[in-house]
Amino acid sequence: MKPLLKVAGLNAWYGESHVLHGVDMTVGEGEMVTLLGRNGVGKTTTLRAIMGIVRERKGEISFAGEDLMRVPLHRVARRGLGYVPEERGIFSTLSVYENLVLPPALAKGGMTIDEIFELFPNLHERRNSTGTKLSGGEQQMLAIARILRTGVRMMLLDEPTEGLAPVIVQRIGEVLKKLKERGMTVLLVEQNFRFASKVADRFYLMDHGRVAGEFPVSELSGRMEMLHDVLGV
Amino acid sequence: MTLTLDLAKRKERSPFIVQTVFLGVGLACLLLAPLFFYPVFLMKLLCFALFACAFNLLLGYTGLLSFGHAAFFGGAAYFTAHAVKEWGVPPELGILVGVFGAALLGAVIGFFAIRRQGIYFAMITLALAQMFYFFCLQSGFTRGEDGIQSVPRGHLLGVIDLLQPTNMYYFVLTVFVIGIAIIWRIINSPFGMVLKSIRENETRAVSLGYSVRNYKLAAFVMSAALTGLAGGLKALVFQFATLTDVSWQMSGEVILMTLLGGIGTLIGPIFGAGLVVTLQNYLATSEFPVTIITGVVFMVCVLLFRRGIVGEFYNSRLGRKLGFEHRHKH
Amino acid sequence: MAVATPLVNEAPRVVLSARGLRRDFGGFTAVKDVDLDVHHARVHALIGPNGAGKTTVFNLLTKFLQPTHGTITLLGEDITKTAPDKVARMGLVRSFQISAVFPHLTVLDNVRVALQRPNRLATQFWKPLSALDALNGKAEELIRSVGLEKEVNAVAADLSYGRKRVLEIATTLALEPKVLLLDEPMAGMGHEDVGMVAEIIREVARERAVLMVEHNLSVVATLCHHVTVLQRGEILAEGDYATVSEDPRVRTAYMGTEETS
Amino acid sequence: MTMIFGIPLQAFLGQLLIGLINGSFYALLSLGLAIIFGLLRVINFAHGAQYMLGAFIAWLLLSYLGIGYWPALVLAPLLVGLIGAAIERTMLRQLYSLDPLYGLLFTFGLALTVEGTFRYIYGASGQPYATPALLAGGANLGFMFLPIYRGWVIVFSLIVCLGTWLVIEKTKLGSYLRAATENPVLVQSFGINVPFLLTLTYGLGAALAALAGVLAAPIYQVSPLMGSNIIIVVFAVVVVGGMGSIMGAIVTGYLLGVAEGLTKVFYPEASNIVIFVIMAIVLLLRPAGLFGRDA
Amino acid sequence: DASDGKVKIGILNDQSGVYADFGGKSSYEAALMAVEDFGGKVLGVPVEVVTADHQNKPDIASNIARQWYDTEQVDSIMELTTSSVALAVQAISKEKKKIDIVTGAATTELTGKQCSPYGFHWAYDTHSLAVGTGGALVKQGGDSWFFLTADYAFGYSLEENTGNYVKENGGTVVGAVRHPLASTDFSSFLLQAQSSGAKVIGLANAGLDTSNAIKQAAEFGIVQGGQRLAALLFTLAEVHGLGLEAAQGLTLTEGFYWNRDEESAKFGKRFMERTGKMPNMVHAGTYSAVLQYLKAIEKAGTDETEAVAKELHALPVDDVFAKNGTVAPNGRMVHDMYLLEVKKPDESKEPWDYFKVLATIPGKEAFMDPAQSGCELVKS
Ligand SMILES: Nc1ncnc2c1ncn2[C@@H]1O[C@H](COP(=O)(O)OP(=O)(O)OP(=O)(O)O)[C@@H](O)[C@H]1O
Ligand SMILES: Nc1ncnc2c1ncn2[C@@H]1O[C@H](COP(=O)(O)OP(=O)(O)OP(=O)(O)O)[C@@H](O)[C@H]1O
Ligand SMILES: [Mg+2]
Ligand SMILES: [Mg+2]
Repeated sequence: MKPLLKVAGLNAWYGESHVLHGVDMTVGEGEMVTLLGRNGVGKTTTLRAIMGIVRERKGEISFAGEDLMRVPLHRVARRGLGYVPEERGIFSTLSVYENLVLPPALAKGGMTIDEIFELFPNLHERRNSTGTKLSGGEQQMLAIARILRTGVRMMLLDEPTEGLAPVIVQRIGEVLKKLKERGMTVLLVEQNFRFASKVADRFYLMDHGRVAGEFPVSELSGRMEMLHDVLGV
Repeated sequence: MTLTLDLAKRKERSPFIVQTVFLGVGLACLLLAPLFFYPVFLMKLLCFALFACAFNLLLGYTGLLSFGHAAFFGGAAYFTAHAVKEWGVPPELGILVGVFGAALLGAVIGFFAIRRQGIYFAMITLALAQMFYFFCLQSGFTRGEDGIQSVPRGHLLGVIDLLQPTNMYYFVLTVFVIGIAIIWRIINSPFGMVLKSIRENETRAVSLGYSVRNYKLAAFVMSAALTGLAGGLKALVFQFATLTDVSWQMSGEVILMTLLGGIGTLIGPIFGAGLVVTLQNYLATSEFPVTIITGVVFMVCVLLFRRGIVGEFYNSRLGRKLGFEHRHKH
Repeated sequence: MAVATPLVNEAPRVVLSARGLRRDFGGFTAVKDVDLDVHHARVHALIGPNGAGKTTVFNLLTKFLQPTHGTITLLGEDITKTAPDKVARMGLVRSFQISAVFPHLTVLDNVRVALQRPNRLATQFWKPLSALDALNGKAEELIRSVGLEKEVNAVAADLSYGRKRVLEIATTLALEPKVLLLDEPMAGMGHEDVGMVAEIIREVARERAVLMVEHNLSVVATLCHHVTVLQRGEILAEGDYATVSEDPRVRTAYMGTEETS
Repeated sequence: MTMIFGIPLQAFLGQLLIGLINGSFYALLSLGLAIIFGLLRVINFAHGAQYMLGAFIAWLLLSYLGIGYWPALVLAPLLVGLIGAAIERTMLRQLYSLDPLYGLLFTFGLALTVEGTFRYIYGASGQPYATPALLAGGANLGFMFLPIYRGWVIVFSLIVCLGTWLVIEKTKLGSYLRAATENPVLVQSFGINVPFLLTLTYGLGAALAALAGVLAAPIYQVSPLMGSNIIIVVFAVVVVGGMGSIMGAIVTGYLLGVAEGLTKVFYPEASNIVIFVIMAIVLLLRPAGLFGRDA
Repeated sequence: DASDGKVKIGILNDQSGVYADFGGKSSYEAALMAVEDFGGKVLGVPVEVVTADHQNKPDIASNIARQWYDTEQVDSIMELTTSSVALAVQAISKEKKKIDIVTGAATTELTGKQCSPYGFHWAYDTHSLAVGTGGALVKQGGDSWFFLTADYAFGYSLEENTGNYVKENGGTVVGAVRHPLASTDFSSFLLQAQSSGAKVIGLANAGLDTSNAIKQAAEFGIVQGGQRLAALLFTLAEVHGLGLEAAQGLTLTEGFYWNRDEESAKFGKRFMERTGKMPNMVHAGTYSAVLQYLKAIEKAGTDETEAVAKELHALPVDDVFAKNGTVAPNGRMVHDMYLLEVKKPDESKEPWDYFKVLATIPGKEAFMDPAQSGCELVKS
């Protein structure tokens, strides 16, 4: 598989605190990779550094063969990366619909509004209400849906199932599978291990700002012991 | 798991000895200052320093930016001047009249202002203080443009003649020290802790059962009363009370002093006030117009020295070495 | 499915109840005719699909929102028109779905701010801060019970998300509430924390009423005595977990087809 | 003669119209203020200075370059907009991540500097600016003598206000702007050039203030102080309307203009505080402002 | 002789605020001219002029005044724009036994209840303005008045004084409307004035308020409609700012007009060369005050306050500003005032040629009888 995203020796800082200490990973085209790790090991920071939101960083990040380190934040999306933040980032001054159509469609192949509403009927029902008046779970759906429209090649998803009802989690799992069939690449941060194991091809295990291990989904059962130690699953 | 919590560490951080030394040196300077500087100028400086510290109680420790503190400062000046001149009360009582007047005014303005947060709060205080300005402009007792003039300083406790500059200076200094001590106590009290937490996260404070409005109002009134202390004192120092002290430019000035000295530091505003007052005095006889300088200082300060003189010092290497640690959101 | 035997020390009695609770937002009704009884020494779960109105119910009960209709009674007193801070002082304390801490205070101070409130210390502006040191013992105990002892002097803003949530629970407990409302306390937590928090909740529920919103069904199954399922603002089903989870309507509306525990 | 509240109907109508003219200025100014606040979370204290700058540039253009009113109506806002954009780019920008009070303080300093400079160079008493020939004179409306220029002010400001509102509330650009206020980093991560948008916004707000300034030049004395006199009232207008609400700012501007105008007839002494009184009442009854969303 | 080897005069006024045009830096220039004209020396010692900008803040003014007197050997302070400042500095001067001569402030309090044996009020005051505009204008046929009054003490006293003179001279006051200080829009008030049918609309306000009112009156065609505008405190500097187009036909009173006669025109041109503008009564008054002060020192043979004050009270004033001026026991310098009308643009022959002199009001009529002033220095 051709690597789409390549990260090598990534370091990142928040002011004086050094959070990432040399993260190495690759994500192949069309692959779905999950980043596991305890609270606070730097999963979110990794995504934010890749996206260019955390700018105090060192190391190499290349996407589709192109160096991302120098690209300004608003150009990163145009290269084909989409980011769904942990805190969702729904806009309170915009209606649900406006939130949904806010990110400009930057490439072909995105979902249409109708497809999205079919996927998330809640959003259709509440489309004229203010973004932040949505329930926590509805906001999560909106955050994902918003990126699906833009036709990105790769999505960075930060804990997309947090706070979602099991039915919705299930639905999101299905959506991710569907997206994968369409060739979407996904880097997923997840605490919900059960969910991750259903959708991911491969896992990276993070610890103390580094990648501490890597294994494909097929080796999952053999690694349960180790995961239990590290994650307490 | 038998980890003892390292509560002692927290105490270690507060630089007790360093603080005491600084305090001692500072007090000694103030006690000896009249030997080197012009007393009225020093007294003015102390009045404004107290004003700025009282203002900072609200801005720095409760997170409320009032753009209307001139109302309390100038208002108290009028109240004190009126009481001393027209009712003939002794100076110490006159100042109390100013303090109570300012507190009352603070309660009224605060009642409206605390209904909103952040910048709205600033604008509401500005507007209400402006109303008070118009009231002072039009009402008879303030004598309009002329102001209340020739206010007698009187005799402190009936014996000490305050017309004597040295007497007056030490009186002002005493009031100043008392004022600062009160502020210090409020900040470093359980009550002050609640104020800080309200500044940090108001909703959470409510859910913990704090009636946030009452706390804010209390802080507002305290700040207004202490501001009144400074205002009343100033009326006695200069022996007049005029419209300048209630105008919104004065509210702006006190913000500048606080910002310049260091928001959220106890003694920062004192330095800020010193700088602004000195600057104004110095610029009065120079070619350069004061407003431009003031404006530029404001901009530079916000852009480059947000922590202010004292805040920057606390954060400098030397400051840290001495054990000052200064945490305030910027 | 293993349902733990509920730990009951005292006879259950109703401490918080709502009748005919309703809330409209413009034309949209988020909560419709909800009757709810929360019992002392019980853990009561409020579950339901996203947007069902769970957080809104919390907001109504704690008076952060004013109900359009209905009455709320807390410990025998009508609180339908009471202010939120008053409600909190009466012993009904909540946590938030999005974590709520005082970011620039240390962990210790976060807890002490909560501890000082019922102690009448809060209004004493003439006392030195060291007056609060009397609370250290209690604070220490709380902090240790949630496993934050290494971070006592850390500033809350520097904690990771999960740790902040734990801290929030500690501050909530500090108030010794009679009724505890927890909005998704485990969301965003690592597994080790989930277990620990579940244990804490179980422990505190011995002498308190707990009402919690939670999507983690294994937690609900093991921890909760009573479950209310909300859908579109209305109560869809009620009962213990076993009963509710068998309900086909609940399965389609909420749990999905997947086996969850 | 028909009487209304004890004054002749004609006089009443006249005063109503005059209130509307004043309201036009309030609306234009509070609109710009609301836009800047809504999108940048900055209380633009320099708004008054920018208003003054608009009027002064019109005067400078006329007296040094002989450029008249009509070109000035375009040139002055453009210039002030550019200056505003430059200030945003070089300075204001650094403050977004901070507590909004720093934005307020910065622009306060900016206002002092600009006004101080003009006062230093041109003095405080003001400069003359004549009504453009095309709009000179007046029309007798039967109930009052309406200077044509004032009629123009009403019409033109209405058009500008509505146009601006349409752009912000109904276009994609507007939704970018609104989203960018809340979470600029995220919006930028969607591929939108947020820094540029913010520059544009501040420039636009400043240009609106300058436009009001040019409109005011033939009516009010062109003086360095003209801005600081009006700005506090405009702040109150914005609080009453509910900050961040564009339509609210416009409608409240006109409404309060009229309220103030009528006060000038019935109880002139109170006309300068009537807006503040209304503000206090609104705060008691509707803390979020007449058109504001709940905070 | 001079106490410390020199005579030092302080010019203390607003140089960056609202009144900066009224007096400002140009007043300092006027003082320098007076010193030069006197020869730069008095009693053989040099005369020095210092200046400071009080920023309209009485506390700053008071600070500077004290420092000047106490540590910088300043012998007298002059100009003192803004009444709060003038009163505060006069009180300090009285306490320190120093001479102050006010040219910039208008309040009659200075020579009334708060008078000082060493304090003088030189150029004008609210009383003389009221007499000038109120009294003289009625004689010219403007016998019914409507006032636009700034809503504070200064406005009231202007309105009341003027109204009294109007009535004394057989005119009537048909109405008044009080507008807030710093109003921007006067059209409502002007409409009320217009419909009152009064022949004269008296503007009992100052500064920008007056300018805006005049400008808007022009817009509403009030002067064309046959009504006359009378500004009660307005000077050449402000007329210049307003422009003749808007100001034409306006009536006002000043204590000085540069184009009054040859001597004044010569003075005006010299002043113009140095400052870029023609002097108004504050500038010329300051010139006169400095000159007279130096004359008094020379006459007294010392710069000691009591002696100089005595000479200032005794010496007649005769210079470009005042002809046959005298100083009353309360410190009021009594001189002629002028009722002026602003020319139409086509009547103006040269730059700054703005006024027609309608009438000269003799000093005795213009200024208040000292016995009525309430000053305790006046023995009745
Ligand atoms: N804005 C910030 N400033 C300073 N430190 C931060 C900031 N954000 C995160 N950190 C710290 O960086 C470390 C890594 O945080 P990060 O959010 O990447 O963790 P995470 O693995 O995503 O955890 P979680 O599962 O709780 O979301 C944590 O220790 C956290 O305290
Ligand atoms: N202030 C409000 N104005 C308008 N609608 C609101 C408001 N608050 C909530 N809603 C709506 O009410 C419904 C219920 O929201 P609520 O937050 O109570 O859901 P929830 O059950 O907590 O969901 P989740 O599990 O996703 O957190 C949602 O559809 C939401 O959009
Ligand atoms: Mg994370
Ligand atoms: Mg919820």
